[in-house]
Amino acid sequence: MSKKRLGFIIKSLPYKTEASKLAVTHAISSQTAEIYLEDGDSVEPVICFIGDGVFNCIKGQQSMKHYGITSIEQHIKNALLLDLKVMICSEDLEKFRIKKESVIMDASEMGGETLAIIASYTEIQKEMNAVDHLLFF
Amino acid sequence: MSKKRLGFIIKSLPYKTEASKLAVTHAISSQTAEIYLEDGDSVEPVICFIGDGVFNCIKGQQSMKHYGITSIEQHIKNALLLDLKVMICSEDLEKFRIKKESVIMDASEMGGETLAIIASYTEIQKEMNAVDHLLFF
Amino acid sequence: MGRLTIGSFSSPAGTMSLDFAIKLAEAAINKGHAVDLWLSGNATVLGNKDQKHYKDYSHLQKTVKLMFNSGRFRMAICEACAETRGCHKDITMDECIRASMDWHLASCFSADRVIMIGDN
Amino acid sequence: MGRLTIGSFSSPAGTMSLDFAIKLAEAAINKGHAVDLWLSGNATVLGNKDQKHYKDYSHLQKTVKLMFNSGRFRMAICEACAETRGCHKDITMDECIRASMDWHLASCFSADRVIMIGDN
Amino acid sequence: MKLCVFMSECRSGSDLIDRLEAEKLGIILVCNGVYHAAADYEIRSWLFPKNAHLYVLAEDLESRAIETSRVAPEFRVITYSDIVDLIFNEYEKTIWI
Amino acid sequence: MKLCVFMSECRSGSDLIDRLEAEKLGIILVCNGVYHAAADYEIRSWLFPKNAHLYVLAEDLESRAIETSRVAPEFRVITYSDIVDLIFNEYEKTIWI
Repeated sequence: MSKKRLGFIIKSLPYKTEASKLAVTHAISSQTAEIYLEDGDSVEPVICFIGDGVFNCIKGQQSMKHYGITSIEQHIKNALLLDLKVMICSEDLEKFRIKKESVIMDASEMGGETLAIIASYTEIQKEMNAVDHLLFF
Repeated sequence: MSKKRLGFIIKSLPYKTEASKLAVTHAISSQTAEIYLEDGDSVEPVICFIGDGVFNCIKGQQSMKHYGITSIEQHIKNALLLDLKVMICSEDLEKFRIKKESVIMDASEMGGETLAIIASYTEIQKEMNAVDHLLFF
Repeated sequence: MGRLTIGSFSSPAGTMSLDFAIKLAEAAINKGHAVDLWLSGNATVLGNKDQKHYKDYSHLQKTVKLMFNSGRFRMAICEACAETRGCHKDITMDECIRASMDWHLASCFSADRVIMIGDN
Repeated sequence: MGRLTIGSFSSPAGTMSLDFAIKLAEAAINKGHAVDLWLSGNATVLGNKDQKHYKDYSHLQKTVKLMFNSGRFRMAICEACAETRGCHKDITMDECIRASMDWHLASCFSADRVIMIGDN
Repeated sequence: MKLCVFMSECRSGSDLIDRLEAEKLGIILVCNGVYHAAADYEIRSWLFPKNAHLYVLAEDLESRAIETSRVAPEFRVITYSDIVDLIFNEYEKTIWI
Repeated sequence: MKLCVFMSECRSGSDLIDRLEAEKLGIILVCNGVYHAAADYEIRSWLFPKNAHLYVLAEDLESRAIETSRVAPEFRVITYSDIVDLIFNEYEKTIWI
């Protein structure tokens, strides 16, 4: 009975490529990975947005309206609804002058209680050290 | 009976994406476009390498040996063998310290006579002005 | 009205470049122009029949079908690019032309405007 | 010996990232390691049967078949990614697993080393 | 020539645009190029050519949740329909960067 | 942690590497990352972290016709087989940039 922690580190801008969306959807799929594992074993993801990746976290994305695809915003909310750990780099938000009010912090309208964490790069680096494997997107 | 001139401008590095290869192979396909055109009509391509794109023009590419794919070098030689106009930006070669001796200039081993032209950006810009359509890769 | 030739080798799902091409084509057709769309590389899979619609991925096939109905739209895929991906004639949409790159060059000949989306 | 899980969503033809994945997998298997390869996005077309070999494009299927013969190689494609591209079960190689992303996560669980090639 | 440039990236391409010479130059920001229009995001480290006509695609701003209020005043916010008119009526050649 | 970074591009990614902290850091240049090893091409406008172990993949140099004589002396030219040994024996985690 053991747990492996995987760090999904998102550094890419949204929409031009599918990197950031795949990162979040792969992280979410940890919830059903148990069907392939021994009883009691599990995979725990942590999702971190750094660099250009923080642009994935802006509220109000209208990709469904214009392109008919689920927004990355919705995927991040789904992750929060499943109580996944989501970290967003505070220095990078500041660098790009993205206000904290503009950032997706919760999935409260869907009944979620877990909040995204705005964290320093140092804290994110600590997570990168702590996880078993790193996946950069 | 008319001729349209198309400028294939290659700005991408080789191999990581298929942009530069597709540019050269599309330009070469001008030679058979006549099957779709009225008698006497034709398409004349000019291929220009600018910016990072000049790295496509270095001699000695061993992509067949390592990856089993025709090199971009071979495609450039095929273009020269068909007497297509190939221009390589001299300022960019200098900027990247690529010596003229390292650059693919002819397809003489296959019996070709047409040479690539090492040209200033100004001359390439003139071609861009002169062609009917531009295609950037 | 005019004639526009669009070329692309971007993937139909996951990137937004081919979405741009399709939306631009649709807008041009709605204004009465004629559009030729040339697809090579990963873009050729847009010619496949029966692309399943998931909300996570662009579903451009629907718009493609509407454009075919306009009578002012042609779409061709690079045959070699499709075959190297294991996508053969039997799974290609009936309206979609399978051709060599020279089809694209000939289309550029007749076009008033040409746009090549040179993204992977 | 160890177990390596490689993930990729790069196209099999036209980019060299999936070539890297396959060459790395091959080298690992030749040294006695076990390799799981997870393909999503454009990379899923590598699971198609009968990919035609042109010299202009990487032909990774040949190496994939050799790796299957080693008994230490598994390859799975994202079912949704394939279906959204119109690549259904009937054209998937027999040895290739069609699965959801959780297959990849479970593979990471058992891996000694994980590499995700996060390129388009 | 009258040249219309589609700028689809925000981390590359500016060097190419700086070298382009055109009698009339239009730059349309699309895809991730649209971040260049939101001046206060500080993602732009480059100045657009002085005489260029600047446009930005509304759909691509909104998909990325970039509010129109963030768009620098030198940009005209346009639709796909506007792009069709621009490339047929105002420019002769179009390129994608 | 002991971290192995695959650097596959030459026009991006250096900012990410500069921030990474690792007890042991290895950087393997692959794909278009290999241009960084050819010091005299002047495509590198960035300094590798001081204590990093630097490697470059031979196959990707040769495909691009970059002669080994151009490779800066701080790089060890390696094969796919060497990569397998490095990631299993010398490092714990690997990332692709």
